[in-house]
Amino acid sequence: MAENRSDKNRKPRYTADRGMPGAFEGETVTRRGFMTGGALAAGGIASAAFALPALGFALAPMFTDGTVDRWQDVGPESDFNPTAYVPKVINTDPGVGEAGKATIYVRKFDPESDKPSPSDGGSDPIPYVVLSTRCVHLGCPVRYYQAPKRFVCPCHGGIYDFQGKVDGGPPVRPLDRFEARVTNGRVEVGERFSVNSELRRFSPRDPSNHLDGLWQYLYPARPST
Amino acid sequence: MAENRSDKNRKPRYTADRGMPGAFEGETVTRRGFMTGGALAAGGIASAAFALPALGFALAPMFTDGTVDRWQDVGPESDFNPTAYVPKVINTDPGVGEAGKATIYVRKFDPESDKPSPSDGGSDPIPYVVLSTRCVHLGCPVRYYQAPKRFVCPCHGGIYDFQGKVDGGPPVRPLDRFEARVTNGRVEVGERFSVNSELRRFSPRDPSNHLDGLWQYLYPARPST
Amino acid sequence: MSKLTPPLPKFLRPAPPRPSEKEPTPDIGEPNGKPGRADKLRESAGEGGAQVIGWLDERTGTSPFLRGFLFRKVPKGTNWFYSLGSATMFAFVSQAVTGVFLAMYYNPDATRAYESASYITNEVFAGELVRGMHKWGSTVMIVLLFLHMARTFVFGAYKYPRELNWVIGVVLLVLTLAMGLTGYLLPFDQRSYWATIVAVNLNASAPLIGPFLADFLRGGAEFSSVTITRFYALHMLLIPGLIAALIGAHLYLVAKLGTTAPPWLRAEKKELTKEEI
Amino acid sequence: MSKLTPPLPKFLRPAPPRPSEKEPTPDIGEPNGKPGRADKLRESAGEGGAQVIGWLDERTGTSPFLRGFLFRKVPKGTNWFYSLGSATMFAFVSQAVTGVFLAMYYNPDATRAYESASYITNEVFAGELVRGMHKWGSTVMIVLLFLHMARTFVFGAYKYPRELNWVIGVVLLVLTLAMGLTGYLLPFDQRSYWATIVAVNLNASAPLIGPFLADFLRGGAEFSSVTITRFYALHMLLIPGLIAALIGAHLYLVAKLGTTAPPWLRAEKKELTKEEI
Repeated sequence: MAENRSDKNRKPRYTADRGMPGAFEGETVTRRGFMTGGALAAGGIASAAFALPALGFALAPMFTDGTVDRWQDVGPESDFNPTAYVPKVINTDPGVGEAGKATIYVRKFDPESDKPSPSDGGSDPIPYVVLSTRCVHLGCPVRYYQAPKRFVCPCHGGIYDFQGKVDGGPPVRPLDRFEARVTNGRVEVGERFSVNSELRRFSPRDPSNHLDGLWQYLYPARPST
Repeated sequence: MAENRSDKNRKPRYTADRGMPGAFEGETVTRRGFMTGGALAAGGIASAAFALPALGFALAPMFTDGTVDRWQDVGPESDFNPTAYVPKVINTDPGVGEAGKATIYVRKFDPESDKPSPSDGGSDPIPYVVLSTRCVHLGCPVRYYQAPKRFVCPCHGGIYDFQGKVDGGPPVRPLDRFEARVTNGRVEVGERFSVNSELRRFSPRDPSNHLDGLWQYLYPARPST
Repeated sequence: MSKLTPPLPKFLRPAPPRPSEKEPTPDIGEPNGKPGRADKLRESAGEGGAQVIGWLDERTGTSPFLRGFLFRKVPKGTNWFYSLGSATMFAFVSQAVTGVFLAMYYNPDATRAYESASYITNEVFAGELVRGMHKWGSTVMIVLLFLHMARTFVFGAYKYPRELNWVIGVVLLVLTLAMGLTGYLLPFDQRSYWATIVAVNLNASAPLIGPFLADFLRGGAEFSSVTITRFYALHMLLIPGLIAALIGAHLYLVAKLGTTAPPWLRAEKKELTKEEI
Repeated sequence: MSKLTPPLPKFLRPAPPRPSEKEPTPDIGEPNGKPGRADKLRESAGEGGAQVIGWLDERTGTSPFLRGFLFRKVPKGTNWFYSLGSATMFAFVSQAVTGVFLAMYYNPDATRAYESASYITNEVFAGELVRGMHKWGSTVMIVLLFLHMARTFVFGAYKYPRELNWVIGVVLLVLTLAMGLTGYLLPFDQRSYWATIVAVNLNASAPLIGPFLADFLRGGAEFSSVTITRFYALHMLLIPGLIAALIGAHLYLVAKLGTTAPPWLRAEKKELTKEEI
């Protein structure tokens, strides 16, 4: 029997059987062992009591929704057309001054050429194509050139086509987009979202995160989004 | 002779006399001693080379002139009279927001009652009495009450009279004053200065620094002022 | 090695066993049946852990030190009061940990400090708790420090050969109070601001060095934008660095010199000696 | 004590001499003339110094340790390359000292960081020098670290029993590079800003943990006002604390295990052994 064997090979179960002075009958844990364990447990609980909230405090931003639920006016509808992008500046975080400003490119949605449209399930297509200038390779700002109708990133030579899809270089998915709507004849820009190479819509991701095929499971979304 | 005595009482002067193997003639320092000294000296020089500038960098504000050479408008001459103080707000350091604002009390100089005047040697008396609200006990803000014509500090009960002289409580000298001048009918306030109980003028001092009698030598002025 | 028989060249000889690779002494008898699967797992897991610890121990030699430290003899009569020193150190560690995390959100700028402190309290997850731990923990640390000091004084544990440790402890007391002073400014509300003004002017009241001390603390003649970064640098870097180093020296001396028995036991011993006569 | 003759009560007996109070052994003969005044001063000064050191030494027991550390035997062939480790540590100390002082003026706020960095450079006494020392010192430290690592590798000093010290060294390398990364953002000019954006997104490219790592560094989904205080806290508190602790462990192991001889001497020794045969 395994039980018998282990009884034979190990220390006796009861402290009395080990010949300890002052052992009580039926006592299986030495008092030193009990005190050591108790002290370690108490110390562990005390440490966890301040370390866990502190850790949660430091790590919380990883699990909070970073999207800003507000719409920013970027100009009247007459500013934009379907054949050329217009640069506009929006503010992603008013708390950091100049660093919080971001350039975006805006043009009218063209139902002919813009297929498929990154719409949200069955809803209407977004009436304006609003591209982020953040290169999805490593986050440098891309620039739009009208003559070749391409976006070019100065850092490592990423090139995107007129729809924001990758045309060359290291980027892993098309440029991020923004929600857009028209209110009283003025174009308003909302939340950022990411798209994969088929322009399927995803929650906002970091640059360098793949979103095609199996890759999308290796780059998880933020928990709360 | 002292020389002979010390030769006898100490180690012999030459390493050869101490029976060291490989000692050179006339050698007074062991090579180990020389290397140790050299290493310590080199380490000391290297440490001083970065520690001294760093210390100077940290301590520099102790030796720089903190006075701001600018005049701030506090209102037209018609705002003020010789019998009551008017509170005004000036900005001592624009970089710290609200914390850089300071309240001062301003009234017209009265040649009859304001004797002696804290003038700078032989020059004309300052045409306006401008008192700092910084209590010279420990720096709390004093408040002026018109009925008793007194300034009262809320922290430890220091009381000053109409001229800013100590009338009771722990303060060690009269309230600090500011330079004042009139330009195009408007009153302008300049540098702070401190006065002792005879209203003799001193460079600006911290609260709690005595300026009378021998005390003034125990609380030195800032080096560059 | 023997010089008589020509030995193999060194690279062909078997390597001498390293201490950790020596044959394990078979203190566990040969099992008389096939060991159960769970048992085998448990055994190999235990052995794996023991091997890792053994590997580390062989290279660091910590086990004699740890054994000496954890199983050292303490005087008869050692009681709960002897834990006040460890409690103070634990309070310091707690302050250090919460402080590092608070620094991730705090902004030592006169126009932003209050805002960032209130952001910590109201916006960040568990922010109120962590800031509260840091705030009240500072008080706890100072209370524990004074209790520890009182224990040392009342038990006469500052006497020869422990004078140096008392001196280090007093320096630690002063540094801890300096932490309290510099930390008080950081929330930058009205109370912080005026308390710091008063504290700096108290420093200014010392003859001869006073004005220089105040100028050093303020970073200039007036309370300015440099003052709060300076207090922050003192609060986070200079003073905690010194405290950590001195706690190390303090602990080294405690470990080296041991602890004293309570005075009543020493008195008993004296009486015993007299009775023996 | 003898139990036959009734001894004096303890408080009446003369106290036994403390070790430091023992009669000085008269290795200096009795002067045959009156000592000169200068000599006397010099002697008493020397004795005073020796007494202070003796007092400290009696309570701390540092002198055996120091003697063992400073006069330890080193292998034949120890050369200038062996000073690369100390040089790296000196570079770290220099970074720590200049860093503490820079923190007295630096303001980790997105709208004030560049301003305060340029205030340090242009306004404060010796500011350009101190900031330059910190900036270039970081490069010097990394160069020295790699040279030290190359020395260890080429001399085979990472082998048994020093594997653990190599592992600690590699962790120190990673932490030092992390210091470089976090420090690069702090001046907050265009170069800092974009370099940090790229570096954080590089971290984001790791599968599974990447997005979390990037969010941890930024303190959120976007580069925000929290990012720069977070980088500052990592740069000043968390990483330097870990580096200081690991340098302590590294030095402990060096002191414990000693240094290795250069490989060519070990080769010589091998040949000697062969010749002896």
